[in-house]
Amino acid sequence: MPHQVMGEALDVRRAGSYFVLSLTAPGISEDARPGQFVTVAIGGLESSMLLRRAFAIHRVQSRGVYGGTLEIAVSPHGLGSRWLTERRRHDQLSIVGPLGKPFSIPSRRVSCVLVGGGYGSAPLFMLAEHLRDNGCRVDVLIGASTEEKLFGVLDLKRLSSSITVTTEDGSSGETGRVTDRLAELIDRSSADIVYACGPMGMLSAISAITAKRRVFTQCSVEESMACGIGVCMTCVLPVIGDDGVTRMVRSCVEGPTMRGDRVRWADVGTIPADAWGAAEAP
Amino acid sequence: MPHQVMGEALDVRRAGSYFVLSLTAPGISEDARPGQFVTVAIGGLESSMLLRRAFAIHRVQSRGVYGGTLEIAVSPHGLGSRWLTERRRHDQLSIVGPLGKPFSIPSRRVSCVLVGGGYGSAPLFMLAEHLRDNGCRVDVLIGASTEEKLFGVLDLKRLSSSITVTTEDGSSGETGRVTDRLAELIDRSSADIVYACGPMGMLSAISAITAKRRVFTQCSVEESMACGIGVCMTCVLPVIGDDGVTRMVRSCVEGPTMRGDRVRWADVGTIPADAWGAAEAP
Amino acid sequence: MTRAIIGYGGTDRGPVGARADMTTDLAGIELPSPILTASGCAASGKELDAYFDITAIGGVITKSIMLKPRAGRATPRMAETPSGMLNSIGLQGPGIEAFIEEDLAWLESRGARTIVSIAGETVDEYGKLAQKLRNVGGFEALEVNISCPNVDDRGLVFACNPDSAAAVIQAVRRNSDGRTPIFAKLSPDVTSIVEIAESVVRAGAAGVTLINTLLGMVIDTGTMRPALAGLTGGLSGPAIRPVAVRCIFQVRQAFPSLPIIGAGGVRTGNDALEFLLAGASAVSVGTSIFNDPSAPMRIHDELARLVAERGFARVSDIVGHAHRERDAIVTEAQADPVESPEGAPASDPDDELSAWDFVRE
Amino acid sequence: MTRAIIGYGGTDRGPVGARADMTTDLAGIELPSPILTASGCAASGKELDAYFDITAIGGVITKSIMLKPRAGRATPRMAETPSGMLNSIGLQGPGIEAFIEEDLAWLESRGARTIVSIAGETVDEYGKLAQKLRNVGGFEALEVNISCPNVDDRGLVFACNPDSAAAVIQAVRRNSDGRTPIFAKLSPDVTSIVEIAESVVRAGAAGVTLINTLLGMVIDTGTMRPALAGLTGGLSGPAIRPVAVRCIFQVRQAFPSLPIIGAGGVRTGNDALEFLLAGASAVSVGTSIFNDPSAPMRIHDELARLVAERGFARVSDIVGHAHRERDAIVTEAQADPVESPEGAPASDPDDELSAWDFVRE
Ligand SMILES: Cc1cc2nc3c(=O)[nH]c(=O)nc-3n(C[C@H](O)[C@H](O)[C@H](O)COP(=O)(O)OP(=O)(O)OC[C@H]3O[C@@H](n4cnc5c(N)ncnc54)[C@H](O)[C@@H]3O)c2cc1C
Ligand SMILES: Cc1cc2nc3c(=O)[nH]c(=O)nc-3n(C[C@H](O)[C@H](O)[C@H](O)COP(=O)(O)OP(=O)(O)OC[C@H]3O[C@@H](n4cnc5c(N)ncnc54)[C@H](O)[C@@H]3O)c2cc1C
Ligand SMILES: Cc1cc2nc3c(=O)[nH]c(=O)nc-3n(C[C@H](O)[C@H](O)[C@H](O)COP(=O)(O)O)c2cc1C
Ligand SMILES: Cc1cc2nc3c(=O)[nH]c(=O)nc-3n(C[C@H](O)[C@H](O)[C@H](O)COP(=O)(O)O)c2cc1C
Ligand code: FES
Ligand code: FES
Repeated sequence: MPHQVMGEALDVRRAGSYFVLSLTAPGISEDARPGQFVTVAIGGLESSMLLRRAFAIHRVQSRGVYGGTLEIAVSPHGLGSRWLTERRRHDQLSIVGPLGKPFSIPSRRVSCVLVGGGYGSAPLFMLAEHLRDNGCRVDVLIGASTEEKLFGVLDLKRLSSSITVTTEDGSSGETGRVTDRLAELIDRSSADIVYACGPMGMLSAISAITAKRRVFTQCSVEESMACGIGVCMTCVLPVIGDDGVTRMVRSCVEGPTMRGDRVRWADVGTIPADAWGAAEAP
Repeated sequence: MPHQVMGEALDVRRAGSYFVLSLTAPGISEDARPGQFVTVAIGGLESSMLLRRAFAIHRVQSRGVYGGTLEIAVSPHGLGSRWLTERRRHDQLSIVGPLGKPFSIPSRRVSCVLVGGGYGSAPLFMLAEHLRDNGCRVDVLIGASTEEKLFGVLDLKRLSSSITVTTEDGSSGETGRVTDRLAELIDRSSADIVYACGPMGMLSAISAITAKRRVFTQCSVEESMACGIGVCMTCVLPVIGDDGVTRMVRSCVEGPTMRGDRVRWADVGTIPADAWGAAEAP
Repeated sequence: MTRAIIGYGGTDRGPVGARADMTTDLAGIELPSPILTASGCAASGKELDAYFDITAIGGVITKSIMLKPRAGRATPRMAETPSGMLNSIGLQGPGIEAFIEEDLAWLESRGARTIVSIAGETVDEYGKLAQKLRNVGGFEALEVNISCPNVDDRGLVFACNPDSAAAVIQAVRRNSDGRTPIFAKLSPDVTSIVEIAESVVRAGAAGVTLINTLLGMVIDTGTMRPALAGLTGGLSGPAIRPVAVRCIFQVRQAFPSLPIIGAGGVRTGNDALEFLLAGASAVSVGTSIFNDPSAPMRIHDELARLVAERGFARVSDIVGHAHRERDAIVTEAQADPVESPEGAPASDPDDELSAWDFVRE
Repeated sequence: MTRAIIGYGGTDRGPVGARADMTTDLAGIELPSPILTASGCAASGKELDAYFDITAIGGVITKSIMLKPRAGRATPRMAETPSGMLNSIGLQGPGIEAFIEEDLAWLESRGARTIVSIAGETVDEYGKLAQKLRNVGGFEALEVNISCPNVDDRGLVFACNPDSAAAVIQAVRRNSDGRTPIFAKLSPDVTSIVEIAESVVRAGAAGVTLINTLLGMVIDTGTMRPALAGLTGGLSGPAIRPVAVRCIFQVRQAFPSLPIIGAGGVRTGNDALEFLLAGASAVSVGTSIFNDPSAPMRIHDELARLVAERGFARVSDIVGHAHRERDAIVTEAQADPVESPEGAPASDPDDELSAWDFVRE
């Protein structure tokens, strides 16, 4: 059950090229599960930006001095996210959440590989804690184009059995991409499941690798969203259902976590001709 | 010569129902003369409010620790002015000024009555100082609907030979309006000139009183302005020129200070049929 | 700006103020509030019911439904614009059968009032939709979204041609029960909105919904291509509000008793009030829901106070009030206790005063 | 956001970056920049010259001038709207004689490039204006503001009827020297902007300016009356930018070699770039000047960098670039060094993996 609340900025701190915002978010932090997200309004009535921005829930604390608090990691990109990184202590923010389908958690003690690209590692913190509490083995693989864009290396090290870091420019860890190391890590850790969060191209490549190895994979996708709550139909992507039929599925309510083998990665951005309700060829 | 600068908020303090903003405004504070105004942008690129808001220059200091600073008195009215009153120390503001025609200053040592309604007394501070420095007698008459809406009573007392205060509800000074006391004050101080700033209705009534007594009057008018710099033609009102012809005159560049006897008060908001360029009757 | 979720009839937390009677008559339907959700911005109400009591507002205008299931347009389907957004959803939806079985059934069981929006690609499709709905009932009114390309007319939008617009409304009227009011939803992208309104009214529309989105486009300066997969999209949000108010005012002026559902950028109770004053009997809230999921309820609440503050007991009394005759003109100068400036000093610029030798420093 | 006033060719203060050659050909006129001021938002350039060097941008499009002096509409003449404003100035101005003697003379002596905008109430008036201007010269082009009510056609706006629009352009062409390019400035308030563009091009316009304001209205909820004395006004500012981009794109698509001056909500160099990509050869800046008096210069500067950053040496090379053919489609997955997902695991939903017993907590 999502909440719509006014939260207060408690702290805004830099982390590499990202900013971590700590917010009070009564109700939301208590209910949040790994892989869910919140949406934040950019400014009040005076703002020209109407659309909320979605952020993966990075960490929550349900009984701090401030009541429930949560953290999000913001990459300063366009006007909206930059506005957020300029918030100061005591600024008020309108927050809706927790939203979306959380990651599925295995009911058995299995071996899990968590892959994060860029700020995509933010939601992996809660997930790693959760999996460890359930007795799962957790190996982490994170990558970015350059060191500054890695998020949370030190903290993730504490939460995992092993951590592998890649950067494309070699400024930290191994030179290359996470996908260069994934197969090896799956084999080394005898992974039963892969969780991934990052850019769509990375998720697509990961799903290809894990499909070959028949390792169950959950990806957290990032499609542009207008509402974040399931009413507008902007955030769709082609997903194969249990019945084998491809549908244009809302990633805000039926995602953002999705089975990697169910998303038709190569067809994202199109309406596949065999999708349910696709127009006949003209 | 106007300047377009980024200023910094040094202080925002309450004064009755108003807020006084102190701003750094290099160049502007040095050049400002009594009766001129500045315009302030409401927010940056993320703002939905494009139009600058005009504020009478209340006080200036050209050699403070911060370089040139200026003060404006803001009445929280709609979204824009309220946004301004919520600024905090170190916030940046885009300021343009000094704009408009300053009050005309007498070249002889004469007796002056300064009338302010509501925040209309804000620009009278600089004017009073100026007139006193020139050896003029200064009597002040200020009024508002209620005590909270009087602006700067104590400071104006120090700058003037006498001060008369009126409130419509009698919460401070005499019960009534400034126009109830003006004739008497003109006679008592043998005023040669009346300066007035306040709502248009007040300026109209004052001009009627002073016209009867043939006392030279300068009013600072407040018309809604889109540009404040003379390029858009939104801020016009009917004014009689030296040649006796009524023209629709831009109050941002040919005002805001205007001779009370030249403004066709009863016709403000219309195009008088005898105005230069008025459409023939349809 | 704390947004409380206040149920209808719930406790006020603000300064106690009177609230107007919000009951609204819309072409004969009685609604507890003039505030509706706009088609395509609330799906079928289910998701929003988590943020406020969906039965407490006037009603839900459902996402335009077509005969068959439809996958819609490719993504990206939206782009944010200053105080607005573009969308090109392409009417993704489950088709009328599934809509009736699931969405309409849910709305009925929930006790919400429903206005069903329908859309088609041919005149015939609209007629079939009306027929199917006639057989099931369970809704208050039909809204006919005619901002769709007409496949029989080189893809020209029905709403942009008075004859096509009329043909659709006639088909719907012939296939519905004659009691259920039909609202034609018009596009502002026309030379004369009054001309289109006239033609749909003649064709049997009980009222009109003003306005659908404006055709717009955004180019992504990174890829240097149109931002939307569908190239153009519909512009909505507060950016278009002045266009909506103008359309409502013009149509109200031309047809003073025609019921109008206003839409276009309503974000606050004050905006809704503006629409009512211009002549709308009801107001639908669209894009603002994306900013504030409880917007319809908040707007209802704000409106109830604003109407009462203006001394109106019933919200219906304020509809079209901006069209009233001018009051006798009383200028502030005349209203002032001070005598009016007789003897016109203003016309005497050459008197002794101007002889004064003022020197600007 | 410090806005430096940087003269053309002046020193860059930001990180040193390449700047594109900003020289622009507009229907045969050579301009040092594609950035112009929009008619009615810069008067005749004199006031703005205090904020930036008015000769450093492409040129000034002057406030539309009429034959006779004109007092304009009653006040209030403007209302702020979300990311925009309404204006109803009513073409206040000194008349063509005074304009030529004062404004045009000043612009010429200052060395600025001028596009003179003219407006009339009859076809004949437009012709007379062209004639008077032909005799004096001193400007680069004519912009014909046809968004004026045609007194000979029940007050219908010239720009809303292809025949009236064409008649005006013919009259102007007949009365001008045949060398000076004529731009017809079109209104977006029409069912088909391409139809109007076609008719003015046939009538002899060298190019079109897109777009003038949209007809809008604001109701003051305090007085409960229209906020503007003229009731309706023209909507401008970033709010309408997506409509402007759409109009430019459509007209460019229909007439790929027609010179277009874009207008409508340009606030940054990025916005100007969007217009160029859509097909405008030059871009005029209007309402944004009210927000930032040095906006045209700032936008020129921002644009010069953005164009260079994209690897274009000349700003003219980017005009219409959003219309280029689609590149061969390379999806990110294919571009990735990892092998592409052959064997389509996606089509195999019933494999052993789904047998896994995941329990949601
Ligand atoms: C489920 C989900 C989780 C996300 N988690 C994070 C996170 O943890 N940290 C983080 O920094 N960002 C995250 N994002 C992206 C974030 O929501 C913003 O979209 C991004 O910060 C860009 O917004 P902007 O205002 O800076 O860009 P602008 O260019 O101003 O955005 C304009 C519009 O485009 C949309 N948009 C732009 N870029 C993206 C993008 N990459 N993905 C989706 N929409 C986009 C914006 O949401 C907005 O509606 C997430 C997005 C989704 C959908
Ligand atoms: C020359 C001049 C001097 C001024 N000096 C002061 C001052 O010293 N202190 C002060 O508090 N205000 C002053 N004002 C009014 C001020 O500029 C704002 O208009 C006012 O604060 C309302 O703006 P808002 O954003 O709160 O209202 P909104 O309702 O958001 O304003 C919407 C638009 O209407 C215009 N508007 C609204 N009310 C007025 C008004 N009363 N006068 C002119 N335009 C208006 C605004 O400027 C804006 O463009 C002055 C105005 C002018 C023209
Ligand atoms: C994402 C989205 C989807 C829409 N879908 C529909 C639709 O299916 N049928 C329809 O008649 N209008 C549709 N509209 C238009 C709205 O109902 C409304 O007329 C328009 O957006 C203006 O109102 P607003 O500014 O409050 O959103 C849609 C608008 C948006 C933003
Ligand atoms: C105050 C004002 C006055 C205008 N006057 C004219 C005019 O005289 N002639 C004209 O062709 N356009 C006029 N316009 C329209 C602008 O030139 C421009 O086409 C429109 O405002 C859209 O651009 P913008 O959003 O950059 O302002 C005026 C616009 C404004 C805001
Ligand atoms: S973002 Fe609106 S349905 Fe997903
Ligand atoms: S406000 Fe633009 S001319 Fe005065």
